[in-house]
This record gives sequence, structure tokens and C-alpha cells, in this order.
Amino acid sequence: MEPITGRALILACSAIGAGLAMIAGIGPGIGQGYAAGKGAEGVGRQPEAQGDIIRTMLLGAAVAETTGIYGLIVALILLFANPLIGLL
Amino acid sequence: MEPITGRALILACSAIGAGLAMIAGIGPGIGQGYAAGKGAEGVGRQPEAQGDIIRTMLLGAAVAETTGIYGLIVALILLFANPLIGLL
Amino acid sequence: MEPITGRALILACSAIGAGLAMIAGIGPGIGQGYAAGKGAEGVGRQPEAQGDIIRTMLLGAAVAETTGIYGLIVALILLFANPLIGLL
Amino acid sequence: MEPITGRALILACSAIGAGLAMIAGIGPGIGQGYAAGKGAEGVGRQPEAQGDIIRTMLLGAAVAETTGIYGLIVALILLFANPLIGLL
Amino acid sequence: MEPITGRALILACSAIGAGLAMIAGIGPGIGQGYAAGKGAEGVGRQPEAQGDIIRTMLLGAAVAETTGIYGLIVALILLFANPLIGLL
Amino acid sequence: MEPITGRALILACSAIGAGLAMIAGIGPGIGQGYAAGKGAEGVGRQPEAQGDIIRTMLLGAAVAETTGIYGLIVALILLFANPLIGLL
Amino acid sequence: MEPITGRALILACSAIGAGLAMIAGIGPGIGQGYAAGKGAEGVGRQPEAQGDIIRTMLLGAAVAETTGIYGLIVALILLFANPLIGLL
Amino acid sequence: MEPITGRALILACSAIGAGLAMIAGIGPGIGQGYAAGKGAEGVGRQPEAQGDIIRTMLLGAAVAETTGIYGLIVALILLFANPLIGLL
Amino acid sequence: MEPITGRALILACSAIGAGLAMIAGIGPGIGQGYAAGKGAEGVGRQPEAQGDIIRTMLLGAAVAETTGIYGLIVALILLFANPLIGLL
Amino acid sequence: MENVNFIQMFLNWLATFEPRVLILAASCIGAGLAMIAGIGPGIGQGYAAGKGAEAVGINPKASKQVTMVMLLGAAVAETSGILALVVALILLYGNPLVTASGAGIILAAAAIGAGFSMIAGIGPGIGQGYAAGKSTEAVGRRPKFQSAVVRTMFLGQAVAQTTGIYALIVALVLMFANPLTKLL
Ligand code: NA
Ligand code: NA
Ligand code: NA
Ligand code: NA
Ligand code: NA
Ligand code: NA
Ligand code: NA
Ligand code: NA
Ligand code: NA
Ligand code: NA
Repeated sequence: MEPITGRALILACSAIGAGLAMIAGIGPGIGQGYAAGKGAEGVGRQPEAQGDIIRTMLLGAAVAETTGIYGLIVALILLFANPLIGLL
Repeated sequence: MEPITGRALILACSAIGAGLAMIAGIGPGIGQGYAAGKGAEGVGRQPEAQGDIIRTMLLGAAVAETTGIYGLIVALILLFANPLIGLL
Repeated sequence: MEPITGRALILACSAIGAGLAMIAGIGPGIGQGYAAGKGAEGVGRQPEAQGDIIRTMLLGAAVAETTGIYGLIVALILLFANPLIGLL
Repeated sequence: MEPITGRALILACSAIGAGLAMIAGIGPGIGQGYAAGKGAEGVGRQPEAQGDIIRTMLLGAAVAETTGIYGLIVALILLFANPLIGLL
Repeated sequence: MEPITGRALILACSAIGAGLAMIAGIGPGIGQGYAAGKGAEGVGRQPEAQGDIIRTMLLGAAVAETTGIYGLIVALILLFANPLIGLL
Repeated sequence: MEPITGRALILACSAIGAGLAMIAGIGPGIGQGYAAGKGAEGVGRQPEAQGDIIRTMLLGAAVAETTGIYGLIVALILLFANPLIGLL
Repeated sequence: MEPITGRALILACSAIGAGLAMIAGIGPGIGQGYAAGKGAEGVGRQPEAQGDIIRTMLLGAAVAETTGIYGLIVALILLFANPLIGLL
Repeated sequence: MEPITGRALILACSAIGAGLAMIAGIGPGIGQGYAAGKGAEGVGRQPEAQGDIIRTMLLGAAVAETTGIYGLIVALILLFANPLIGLL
Repeated sequence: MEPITGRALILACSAIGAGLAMIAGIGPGIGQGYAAGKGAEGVGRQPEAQGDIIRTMLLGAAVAETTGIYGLIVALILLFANPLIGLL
Repeated sequence: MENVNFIQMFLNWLATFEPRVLILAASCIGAGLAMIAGIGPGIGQGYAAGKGAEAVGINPKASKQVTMVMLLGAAVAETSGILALVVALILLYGNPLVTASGAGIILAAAAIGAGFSMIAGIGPGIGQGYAAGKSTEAVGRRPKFQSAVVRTMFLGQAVAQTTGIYALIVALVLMFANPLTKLL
């Protein structure tokens, strides 16, 4: 009979922490979708500026992606390189 | 009588973590829907630019999908390739 | 007297995880509703482009549905093909 | 004296999971309401296109309903055809 | 002295599940309010189309109500016709 | 010295459920406020249509109130006519 | 060591329920603020209609307040006239 | 080892309840900020109506503040005039 | 049998705290995406001002990133340099 | 054994920890909760950024003025994010609850309550950012009315800050002058 150890509790809470961190992804999803919509609208109105519009949209979307990546990194740290276990 | 082990606690919390990670999907859903609306509007106004509008909409929507995919990947890792169990 | 086993805890938390995963459905609901509104507006303004508008709206809405489907799939996995039980 | 069994814990968490799944309904409520507003606006501006506007609004709203239905189905499964009990 | 039974736990969690399910009501509240605003705007601009505008607004609002009703039904099932108790 | 009974647990969770159910009130608050804003705007632009605008605004706001009322009713049932206690 | 009584648990959960119920206040805050903004805009454009605009804004805001009041009432009931204690 | 008494549990949950109640402040913050933006826009367009615009903005913002104040009051009651302790 | 130590409990809660802190990333994601959309729109309309538009967009987006960074920093502190462990 | 229910078991388990442990563990969660306030400035300032980019495109001549108004407004919108960060850093580096007297469970709950309270900052962050964006737009259209626009913006932003301040006060009371511990 192996009871619940401190190590197990940390790993269990890491699973929840990883899930919570992913919620950040709501933001880039909404923001980049807005950019997509404005990009599509712009391309319809000024087809001649299509290159500039899409380049600006993608540049802005790349900037908007960062916090989603931060969340992913924190989740992956919790799952694959959990530093909390080492502190036990 | 088999009591709750640390392993079981981690797996139980992984189920909750997987559910939490999926919440990220709110973002792409809103964002891509906005793009869909703007795309439909644009196509109605400039039918001649339909190809460009739809291509831009889909490109932007693909970018907006990423954080939803991140959430899905983290959930699938928790469910099918749980690295936390190995750390116990 | 049958106490709570680890298996039961995982299944209980899977019920909660499945519920959480469905929350992703907020996104497609809002986004596709926006597309519906823009589609209705567009059809009123350019009835002659009705086919193009509705096709673009539905294409964009299909893209916006994906993260809702991801959430549903994760919930159904937790409910009907729970891989966590096998890891116990 | 009947203590809390694993079966009871799963059923209790199923009640919470069912409640959580319904939260998805926020999305279609907002989205379809937006479509309703745009539909009403459109009908006021182009009464002659009323049929097309309402048809497009309802088609789009039907698409936006799906994730709310997914949430309802998962809740009903948890309440009336709980597969987790069978896995115990 | 009556201890906490499994039945009591299920009923307690049903109270929480019922409360959670009602949160879905945020959606129709926002959406129908948007429709109300657009309806009021439209009636001010095209008083002659008042009948059509209000009819469309109410039709769309009825569609937007559904997920709020789903939440209410799930809550009432949990409170008044709890099927989980029977599964114990 | 009376320890926690099942009855007490149900009543305690009913307090939390009642609080959760009230959160639905976010929706009508936002939606009706939007209608108020559009109504005020409309009355400023078409003072001659004030009666029609306000009537439409109030009609739409009444529709938007319903899910807030559902939440209130569920909360009051949990507080004053708790059916779960009877099921114990 | 004095164990926790059922009465104490109900009162503790009532404190949390009261806090949750107040979250409803997000809605009227956003909605009435929108109305304030539209009112200010309208008064700037049609100063001659100031009376009508402000009256409509306040009427609409009063309607939008209700669900915030419902939340307050439920919180005050939980704090000052807790009916759950009587059911114990 | 200091045991947790019922009184301590109520006070602990009161601290959490007070924190939750303050979340209502999200609403007025968003709403009044919207009003501020519309006010600034209006003053830029019709500087001659500045007095009227600002007065309307402040009146509307005062109305939008109320639910934030309700949340504050409930929090202060929980912290400084906790009625739940008296019910123990 | 090694029981759960205080150190383990703090580390477990650090995992949850780190996940919660990342939720801040929703904001910059939405905001910067809005900026990306407005930037793309602007570049399409005034291609000659492309430099100014993109520079302003990026400057504003940099400002909008800060709170996402704050959340990341707090999460990293909790994971890699938890000062509270030292207080134990 | 017979009177022990799972709630009592959980509370007994919590009671096996030193009060200090509960406070420190809860502070980790409280710090994480407080940071959620950062959603607000992120949305608000992003709105201002978008309006700034738009305004600069429409009126490139006013680009300096537009940028300045955008940054001014965005700076105000940062407030809730900074306040939340300060509360989190206090919990992490200057935790007053550790040395406070009172039951551990109440002090631990105070850390979580303080974190919840700071979430209110989402509102002012979004609202003030919206005001910043609209002011930026207005100044881009008619730069000569900048002072009137900015004054109105600041006034409105001040009004929009109040609920964030209330939340800060409640958080500070919970952390530094917790009245609940005296009720025990
Ligand atoms: Na970013
Ligand atoms: Na993305
Ligand atoms: Na998608
Ligand atoms: Na759908
Ligand atoms: Na519906
Ligand atoms: Na309704
Ligand atoms: Na109302
Ligand atoms: Na109010
Ligand atoms: Na910032
Ligand atoms: Na305020």
C-alpha cells in the first residue's frame, strides 16, 4: 500500500496548473481572428495592397501569439521539466 | 481494499487539467467566427475579390487556430502520454 | 463496505474534466453567431450575392467549429474511452 | 451506516460536470442574439429582402447552436446514461 | 448521529451543478439585449417597418433563448427529478 | 457536539449553488445596458419616434431579463424550498 | 478538539455564496457604462434633445440594474436572514 | 498542530467571499471606461458641448458604479461586521 | 511511509499559482490582435503611411504586452525561485 | 472514527500542517490569482494601439501627438496590472501574513481572498484602455482639441479606476489589517 506522497501531490497539482496555463490561449485566438477578419475586409477593398495588408496582419498576429506561447511553455515546464520536484 | 494512491491522484488531476486546457478553444472559436463574418460581408460587397478575401480569411483563421491546438495537444499529452506518472 | 478507490477518483474527476472541456463551446457559439449576423446583413444589402455570402459564412463557420469539436472529443474520450484508467 | 462509495463520488462529480457543460450555452446565446439584432436591423432597412435575411439568420443561428447542443448532450449523458459507472 | 452518506454527497453536488448550469443564462441575456438595442434603433429609423423589425427581433431572441432554457432544464432535473440518486 | 450531517452538507452546497446561479445576471445587465444606450441614441436622433423606441427597448429588455430571473428562481428554490433535502 | 458542526459549514459556505452572487454586478456595470457613453455621445450631437436622451438612458439603466440587485438581495439573505440554518 | 474550529472556518471563508465579491468591480471599470472614451470622442467633435457631454458621462458613470459599491459593501460586511459569526 | 510535508504543499500550490498567473495572457492576446487588425486595415487604406502605422501598432502592442510578462514572471518565480520556501 | 466525515478529515489534514505552511501555500495561489488582473490592461492597451495605428494612418501629420495621447492613456490603463503585480510581489517577498497573529486557516484564506479581489482590475484596465483609444482617435481627427480631449479622458479614467481601488483596499486590509483574525 503506497499512500499519497508529497511528490505525488506536486505532480497532481502540476497537471491542473498546466491546464490552467493553456487558458491564456483564449486571447490570441480572439485577437488573431479579429486581425484575420480585418485583413480579409481590407483585401476585399484594396486588392492592390494585398501584400502590405497580409504582411501587417501576420506581423501583428505574431506579436499577439506570444502570451499563448508563454502559457504553453509554462505548461510544458510543469509537465516535462518540473522544477518543483527538485525543490522537494 | 485498494486505497487511493499517488498515481491515481495524478491521473485524476490530469483529467481535470485536460478539461481546463480545452477552454482555450473559446478564443479561436470567437476569432475565426469574426473572420467568417467579415469574410461573408466582404464577399457580398466585392464578389470579384472573393478568392482573395477567402484566402486571407483562411490564412488568418489558421493563425488563430494555433492556441486551440496547443490546448488540445496538452490535453492529449495528459491523457495519452502522461509524463507526470513517470516522475513519481 | 467498499471505500473510494483510485479508479473511482479518476472516473469522478473525468466527469468534471468532461464538463470543463465543453466550455470551449462558448467560442464557436459567439463566433458563428457573429458570422450569422453579418451574413444576414450582407444578404439584405446584396441579395444578388446571396450564394457567395452564405457559402463564405458557412466555410468560415466550419473553421470556427473546430475547437468546439476538440472539446467534445476530449469529453467523449474521458467518458467512453478513458485512457487514464489503463494507466493506473 | 453507509459510507461514501466510489460510485457515489462519481455520480456526485457527474452532477458538477453536467452543470459545467451547460456553461457552453453562453456562446450560442450571445452569438444568436447578435444575429437577431443584425436581422432586425436588416429587415428594417430592406423590408423587401425580409425572407432572405431571416432565412440566412436562422441558418447561421442553427450552425451557432451546435456547441450548446454538444454541452447539453454531454450533460444528459452524465445524468441519464453515465458510462463512468460501468467503468468502476 | 447520521453521517454523510453517498446519497447526501450526490444531492449536495447537485445543488452546485444546478447553480453552474444557470450561468449559461449570461449568453441569452447579452445576445437578446443586443437584439433589443438594434430593434430600438431600427424602429427609430424606420418606424413604418416597426412590425417587421419587432417580429424579427423576437424570432431571433427566441432562438437565442434556447441554451438558457437548456441550462434551466438541467438545473430543474438536478433539483426535482435527480436521476443520479437512482443510479446509486 | 453535533458533527456535519448529510443534511448540513446539502444546505451548505445550496448556499454556493445559489451564489453561482446569480452569476447569470451578468448577461441581462450587459444586454439591457446595450439596449439602454441604443435607446438613448435613437431618442436623440429621432425624438419624434421616442414612444416607439422606448417601447421596443423595454420589450426587448423584458425578453433579455428572463435568464436572470431563471437564475434568481433557482437560487430562491435552493434557499427557501430546497427539494434536495426531501430526497435525502 | 471541537469538530466542525453542520451549522458552521453552512455559514462558511454562505459567505462564499454571498461573494459569488455579487459577481452578477459585472453585468450592470458594463451595460450602464455603455449607456452612459451613448448618452454622452448623443448629448454632444443633439444638445437640444438632452432631456429625452438622459431620461431614456436612466430608464434603460434602471432596467439593467435589476440583476445586480437580485445578486445583492441573495447575498444579503445569505448573510442576514439565512434560511438554510433553519432547515438544519 | 492547531485544530480548525467552526468559527475559524467561517472567518476563513468570509475572507474568500470578500475577495470574490470585489470581482464585480470588473463591470463598472469596463463600462465607465467606455463612457470615458465616448466622452472624450464627443468633446473632440463638439467642444462647444463639453459641459453637457461631461455631465452626462459622469451621471451615467455614477449609475454604473452602483454594483461595484454593492460588492464593496458585501465585502466590508464580511470583514468588519460579519453577521455569520453571530449565527453560530 | 513519508507523509506530505509542508514544503510539498507549498510546491503543489505553486504549480496551481503559476497556471493561474498565465491566464493574464488572455488580455494582450486580444488587445494586440485588435491592433493587428486595425494596423492591417490602416495599411490597406493608406499604404503611404505604412511605416507610421506599423511603428505605432508595434509600440502600442509592446505596451499591451507588459501584463502578460508580469504574469509570466510571477509564474517563473513560483516555479524556479519560490521565495516562500525559504520562509518555511 | 464514526463521527469523522470527509470535510472533517480534510480540515484535520490541513491542521496537520503548521499555520505558516498553509499561509505560504495559499500565498502561491493568491499571487497567481492577482495576476489575472493583467487581462484588463492587455485588452485595453491593445485597443489603444489599434486606434493609434488607425489614427496615424488617417492623419500622419499628427503622428507625434497621436502617439503621445495613446501612450498617456495606456499608461493610466496599466495601473491595475501594476497594482496586481505589487500585491503578488508582497505575497511572495514581503508576506505580512506570515508574521501576523491569528489562526493559520484565516490568514491563508486572506491570501486567496486578496488574490481574488485584485481580479477586479480587469475592468479598469479594459475601460481605461478604451478611453485611451477613443481619445487617440479624437486627437488624430482634430489635434487642436487635444487638451480638452485628454482632460476628459483623464477624468473618465479616474472614475473608471475606483472599483480597482476598492479591490486594492480590500486586498490590503486582508493582508495587513485582517479584522477577521480578531473575531476568533
Ligand atoms: Na503578445
Ligand atoms: Na494563434
Ligand atoms: Na477553429
Ligand atoms: Na456551432
Ligand atoms: Na439558442
Ligand atoms: Na431571455
Ligand atoms: Na435587468
Ligand atoms: Na449600477
Ligand atoms: Na501593459
Ligand atoms: Na469606477
